Amino acid sequence: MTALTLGKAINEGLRRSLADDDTVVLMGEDIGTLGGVFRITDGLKAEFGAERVVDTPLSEAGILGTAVGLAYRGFRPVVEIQFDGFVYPGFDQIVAQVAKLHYRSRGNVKMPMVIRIPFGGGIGAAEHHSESPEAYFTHTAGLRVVACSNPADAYVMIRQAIASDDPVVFLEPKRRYHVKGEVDLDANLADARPMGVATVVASGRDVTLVTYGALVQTARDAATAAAEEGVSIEVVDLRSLAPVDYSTIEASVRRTGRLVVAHEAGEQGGVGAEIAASMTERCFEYLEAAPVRVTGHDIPYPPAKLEQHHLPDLDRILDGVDRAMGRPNSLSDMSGVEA
Amino acid sequence: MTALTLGKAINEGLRRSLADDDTVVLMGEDIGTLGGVFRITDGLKAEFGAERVVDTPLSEAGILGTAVGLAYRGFRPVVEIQFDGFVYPGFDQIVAQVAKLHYRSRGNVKMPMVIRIPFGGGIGAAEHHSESPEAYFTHTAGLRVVACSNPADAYVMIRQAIASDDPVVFLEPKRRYHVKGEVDLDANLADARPMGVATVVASGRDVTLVTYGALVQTARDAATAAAEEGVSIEVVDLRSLAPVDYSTIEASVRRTGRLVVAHEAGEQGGVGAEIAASMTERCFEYLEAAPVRVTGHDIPYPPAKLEQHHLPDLDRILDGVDRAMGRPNSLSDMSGVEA
Amino acid sequence: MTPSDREATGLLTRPGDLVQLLDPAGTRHANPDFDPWVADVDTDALADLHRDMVVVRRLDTEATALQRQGELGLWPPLAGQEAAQIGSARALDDEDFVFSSYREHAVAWLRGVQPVELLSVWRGTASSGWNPYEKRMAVPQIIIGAQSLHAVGWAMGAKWQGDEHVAISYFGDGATSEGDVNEAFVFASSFDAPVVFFCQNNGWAISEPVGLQSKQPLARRADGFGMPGIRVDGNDVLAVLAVTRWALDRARRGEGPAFIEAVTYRMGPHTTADDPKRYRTDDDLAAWRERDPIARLHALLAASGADMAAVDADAKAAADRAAADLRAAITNIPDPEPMSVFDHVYAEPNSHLERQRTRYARYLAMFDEEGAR
Amino acid sequence: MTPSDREATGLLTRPGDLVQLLDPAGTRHANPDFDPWVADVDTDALADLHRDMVVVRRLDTEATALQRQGELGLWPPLAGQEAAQIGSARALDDEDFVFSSYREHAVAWLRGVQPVELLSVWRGTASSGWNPYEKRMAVPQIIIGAQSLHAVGWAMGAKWQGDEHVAISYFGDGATSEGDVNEAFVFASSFDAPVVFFCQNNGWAISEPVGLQSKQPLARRADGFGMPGIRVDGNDVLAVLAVTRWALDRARRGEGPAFIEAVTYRMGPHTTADDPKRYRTDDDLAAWRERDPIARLHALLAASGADMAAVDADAKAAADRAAADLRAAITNIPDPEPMSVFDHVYAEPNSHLERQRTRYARYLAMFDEEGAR
Ligand SMILES: Cc1ncc(C[n+]2csc(CCOP(=O)(O)OP(=O)(O)O)c2C)c(N)n1
Ligand SMILES: Cc1ncc(C[n+]2csc(CCOP(=O)(O)OP(=O)(O)O)c2C)c(N)n1
Ligand SMILES: [Mg+2]
Ligand SMILES: [Mg+2]
Repeated sequence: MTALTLGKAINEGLRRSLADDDTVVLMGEDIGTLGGVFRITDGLKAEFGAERVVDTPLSEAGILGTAVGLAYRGFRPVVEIQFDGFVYPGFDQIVAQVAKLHYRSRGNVKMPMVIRIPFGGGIGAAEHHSESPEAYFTHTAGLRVVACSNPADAYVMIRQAIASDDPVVFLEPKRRYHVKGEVDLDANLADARPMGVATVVASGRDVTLVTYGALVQTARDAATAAAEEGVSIEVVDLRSLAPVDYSTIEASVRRTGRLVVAHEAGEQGGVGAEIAASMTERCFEYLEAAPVRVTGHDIPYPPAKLEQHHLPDLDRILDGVDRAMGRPNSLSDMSGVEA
Repeated sequence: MTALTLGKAINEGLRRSLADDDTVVLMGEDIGTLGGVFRITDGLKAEFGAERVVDTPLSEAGILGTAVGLAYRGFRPVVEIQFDGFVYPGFDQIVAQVAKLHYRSRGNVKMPMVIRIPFGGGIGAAEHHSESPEAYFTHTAGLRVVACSNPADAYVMIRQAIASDDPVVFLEPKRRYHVKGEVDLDANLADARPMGVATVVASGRDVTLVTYGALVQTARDAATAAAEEGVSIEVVDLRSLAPVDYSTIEASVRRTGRLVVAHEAGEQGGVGAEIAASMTERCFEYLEAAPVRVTGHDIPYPPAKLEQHHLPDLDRILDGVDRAMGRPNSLSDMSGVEA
Repeated sequence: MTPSDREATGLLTRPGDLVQLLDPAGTRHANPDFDPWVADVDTDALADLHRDMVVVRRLDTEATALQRQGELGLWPPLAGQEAAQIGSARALDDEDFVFSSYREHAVAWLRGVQPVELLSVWRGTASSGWNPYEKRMAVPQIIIGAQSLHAVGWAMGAKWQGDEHVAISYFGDGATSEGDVNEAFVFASSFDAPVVFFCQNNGWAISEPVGLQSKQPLARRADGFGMPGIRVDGNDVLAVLAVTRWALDRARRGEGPAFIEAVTYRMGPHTTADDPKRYRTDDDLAAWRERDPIARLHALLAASGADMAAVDADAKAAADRAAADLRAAITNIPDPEPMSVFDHVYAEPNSHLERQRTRYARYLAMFDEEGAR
Repeated sequence: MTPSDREATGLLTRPGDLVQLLDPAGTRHANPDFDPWVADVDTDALADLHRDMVVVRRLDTEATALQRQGELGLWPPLAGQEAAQIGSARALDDEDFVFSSYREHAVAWLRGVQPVELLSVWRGTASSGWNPYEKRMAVPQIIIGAQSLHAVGWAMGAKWQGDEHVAISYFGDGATSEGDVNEAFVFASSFDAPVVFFCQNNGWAISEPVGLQSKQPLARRADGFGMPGIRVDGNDVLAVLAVTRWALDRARRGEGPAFIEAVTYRMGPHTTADDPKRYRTDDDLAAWRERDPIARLHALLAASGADMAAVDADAKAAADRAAADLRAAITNIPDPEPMSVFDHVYAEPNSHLERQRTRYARYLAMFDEEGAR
């Protein structure tokens, strides 16, 4: 075991994948000489050369479109989108090409591509640098979407994503890049938990709290805080956003009868809507209360000094738990409110 | 009252808006001389000139980006995206610019833009010509999203969308373009039902069936068929997908206690997920069964000869109704099935 | 760029320059730059090119007829572009890789695509017709311009892997306005990718004349992206063959990308769903009928003393065979199995899709039980 | 294109051509094409340009310092690009409209943007600093290249409404690789839009040298899009002023768009979060220190017998004032009200957002009641 930051764990996972498989090639803006604005690819160009770790011209559609061409000839491109807010110029290549080519080619052409996106807020950044675009991808058939929350997972999941024959949108909780954790660098993918499986990171009896990425830590803190108030929260780290590991969540909700889903992305049409709807379909008769969503507001990401009023934090998650528990909360008697 | 097809009703609505307001300008590929591939802008270039009805170069980002510049100086651009599947190259301009500029400019710059998108399947078209991208837009704060389902609404809603100071994604059910209906061409916007308000198009006691666009007709037919089996379905034409008129749906569900949402778009993260989640939050104690979603599969749009196995039709909607009613249905004992 | 390219850039993008070896009347004109590239093309080879063009024109006519008869959902005719497609496709090595749009039926034909494979997509029975690796031709692209980036990526990989094959990307005049195509130029130039951009300027993007996309000859676009741009008479199969061979050869030799603008004309509708009368007159067509790609090659063959009876008989026989195969093919295209709608969404098992598949299978089964409602 | 453009295109994009009126040593060189455009610039005007550059350099230094002190979250320095920004901005009419990126602080300054308005975004207290209609300058753009299309749309509208004002779009060398920028060229040319594309080629896109984006002088990109492209010494404020006036004038006269590549250098980090040592050496900088935009104008002023004591005193006084205002401004930027997070999402009432707003207000109220958890 080695203590690594989440960012360094991804760096080691990329290094390992580059070493293990010649067809793996990293592409992106500033990922080579600079090692990426977050240094996630630090040292990799020096070690593997400019044709394995490729600084590209400044164009997201260009990066993703050329990655499709590389995948066409058997490469496994790992694309870095510098910040979440810069993925949209490449959206057509992702939705119309990357996601659909295996289907359109009737299985002849594989798209074993990984699209790495540092996502989410909490770093006091300028506009377009703190977005949570995951729901655009979970709604896109043909893609897999995963989010890591800790160094150990990050190291394994990035390698699993690269090894996958399906395109994977790999979401990295940028505000947790510097958080350290124990990583087993010799972890063997075969024994590792598949990236599609969720993890119960804290067990509890009263409420199931599902989240992913940066908020997993916040959720654990909420569980600790709630415990003091005598509320026992089971925290599930979703890990895979598409497909969702419903068996794990379902098993938990059947026990707790209460569900809270938290994410930074807006509420309307967010991942929480899908999980709330699916869990209601799957265990309606077990639910003691309506699933609760604790999310960012449905607003463009606000200026840095306001982000603490946009992002779910420990208190807002506890407010959601109160709601699930039927205790006084911010939504009490909202029924009166119009719309 | 005049009998017009839905397509012609939009054409008349555009003509009326062009005549009433000099700042209205239509932009798109083939919308001028040709009148659009669906002829929705037929005759408008001849009537208003090439600077009001503008054939643009072949570039969606270009159309949307220049429309933003026009809005900056007070124009009300009405952009036509030729087919649903071609909106993605312009996605960045929509999500990062059109949707956010009013917020980013702190209210100084309005984006009174309408983005017209013929959407949905059922016309036996080639790939990329039958998509239902609405959830990408309903998840995007700053946009309004509406879908018309009949000529009378189309004529009024397109004018309301153009008159709105917020950007509106205007979804047109292309497979219903040729369906006729009575339209009051002198309809006065002031008296008309606001585009944000849903319509109960068929009242019923047992189940609330919510849908929009092309499926509204299918839902009405389902209601008729169900009536024969003694099941009374209340059909709600959503009209506005963002924001959703929850008061109308809520009033209905409180009476019926059962909700079915239908759309052509995939299930995962679709509009149905949001409505199911929100209605569960709002009237959990009134629900007799979990809200049911009847949607397209989570697959890329299939080849034409398979679309009838992808799109919800009358029978699949009735299957959903059966599920909501607790009668045997395709999801019975799916609980056993993994995931 | 290498000096030779710089030269090329200077030479080949001189505005107005149009490479033509065979004029509309069928007269062969000497061209010191490009004659060497077709020095091997003897009368037999010319006859082959003639036959190819006659065959694909016939295929196109037949497919259009099949659409009119309701056998196909849609068809985008290539009529008028036979020389541009045959000339360029004949220049390719078997191992070169094609990234095309939806109109390159002649290119597909020369890549060995079979009638059933060619028609299934337009009949709506399959999302694509052939295995791209067998034909060395990608799934045709409907999203305008998107394939240009795929070609560049493929070519970047070819260079990195030291394979001497070249990617060729076909797209239209309208496509040059899409960001993707311009970004493809940027990447190709930056990485010296062995790729040839083959733009068929057929005068129209559906109803929009090329002048709306560019006031400049499109070939002139290339220079600013650091690659040679060359304008060729797209209805002169010999000139198209020559310039494409030139561009492929320099790419193969590591000199990077080149852009070819083949000036041709779309004689038919955009697709069978289009009505060109709404935006162009028959006079527009008349001028181009004079420049028919097949007629001029026919004239050259006659002038060069070929046995025209044999040439015509051979071409007609081949065209008849192809047409018959095409008609036969239609009857051999089965409708897809309902449950196949779920196939190939993912390469690996996917729990969510499995559940939907199971549910839909149960749904269909209900009908068998109770009989259709 | 009009003949004059074609000439221009031929003349102005000759590779290697770099318009320079003032060399690094401060020697004025005659230029028949562009001298007329700065004939009115007398010694006083030169002194004003000098003062402007000194002021904005000082503002930049102060802002960078404020970031280091934690008063700003981030700052993208303009150091080195004073001449490119001041020269071009001074060429604008008050009513012309600017669509810039995030680095054009000097342009904003000349548009009358106040210190608080300039800093609030970088402090993170507001999503934008000023009213675009008051300053005739749009909300600065972070999405690389997106603003180029906005400028073109604005200019199309100006043409349609017969208003004689011109839009100018600022972007960097890296931005020329984005699809949006190339599409902006297409639209501008197709609609003869009165827009000037002002590209500051400062050598770098964060860590990527301009050579990765293009092997060709960027100005050469213009010709293929049917507009003149001109390369100017971006550290020569006089030349920048001249070529920008020329481009604005022809746009005003209805001759359409033009592209200006101002060759300059980013002397500082990409932003205060960047560490240039990772990708460039001090030697790279040394060469450019020799070409400092302020020093050469200072030398010219001295040579032209200006009262340098006065020139320097005036510049210093103005810079001191600006710096003081800037520091004062920081203390005058209040943190935003929590509930303002919901303001301006929509221009019209929105039921969904209203509900979220109400809910959050209640949430905050809970704390007042029970006191923070
Ligand atoms: C991104 C995108 N936008 C719009 C369309 C609709 N469309 C299909 S073909 C076409 C015109 C293409 O013209 P061109 O590139 O010249 O090719 P051609 O059809 O002439 O061969 C358009 C606008 C599309 N398929 N993709
Ligand atoms: C669409 C998009 N992709 C990536 C980025 C990240 N990014 C910010 S600045 C920059 C480099 C821009 O270089 P250039 O255009 O030369 O402008 P400069 O910073 O040199 O003024 C990049 C890649 C972005 N802001 N937007
Ligand atoms: Mg064309
Ligand atoms: Mg730069």
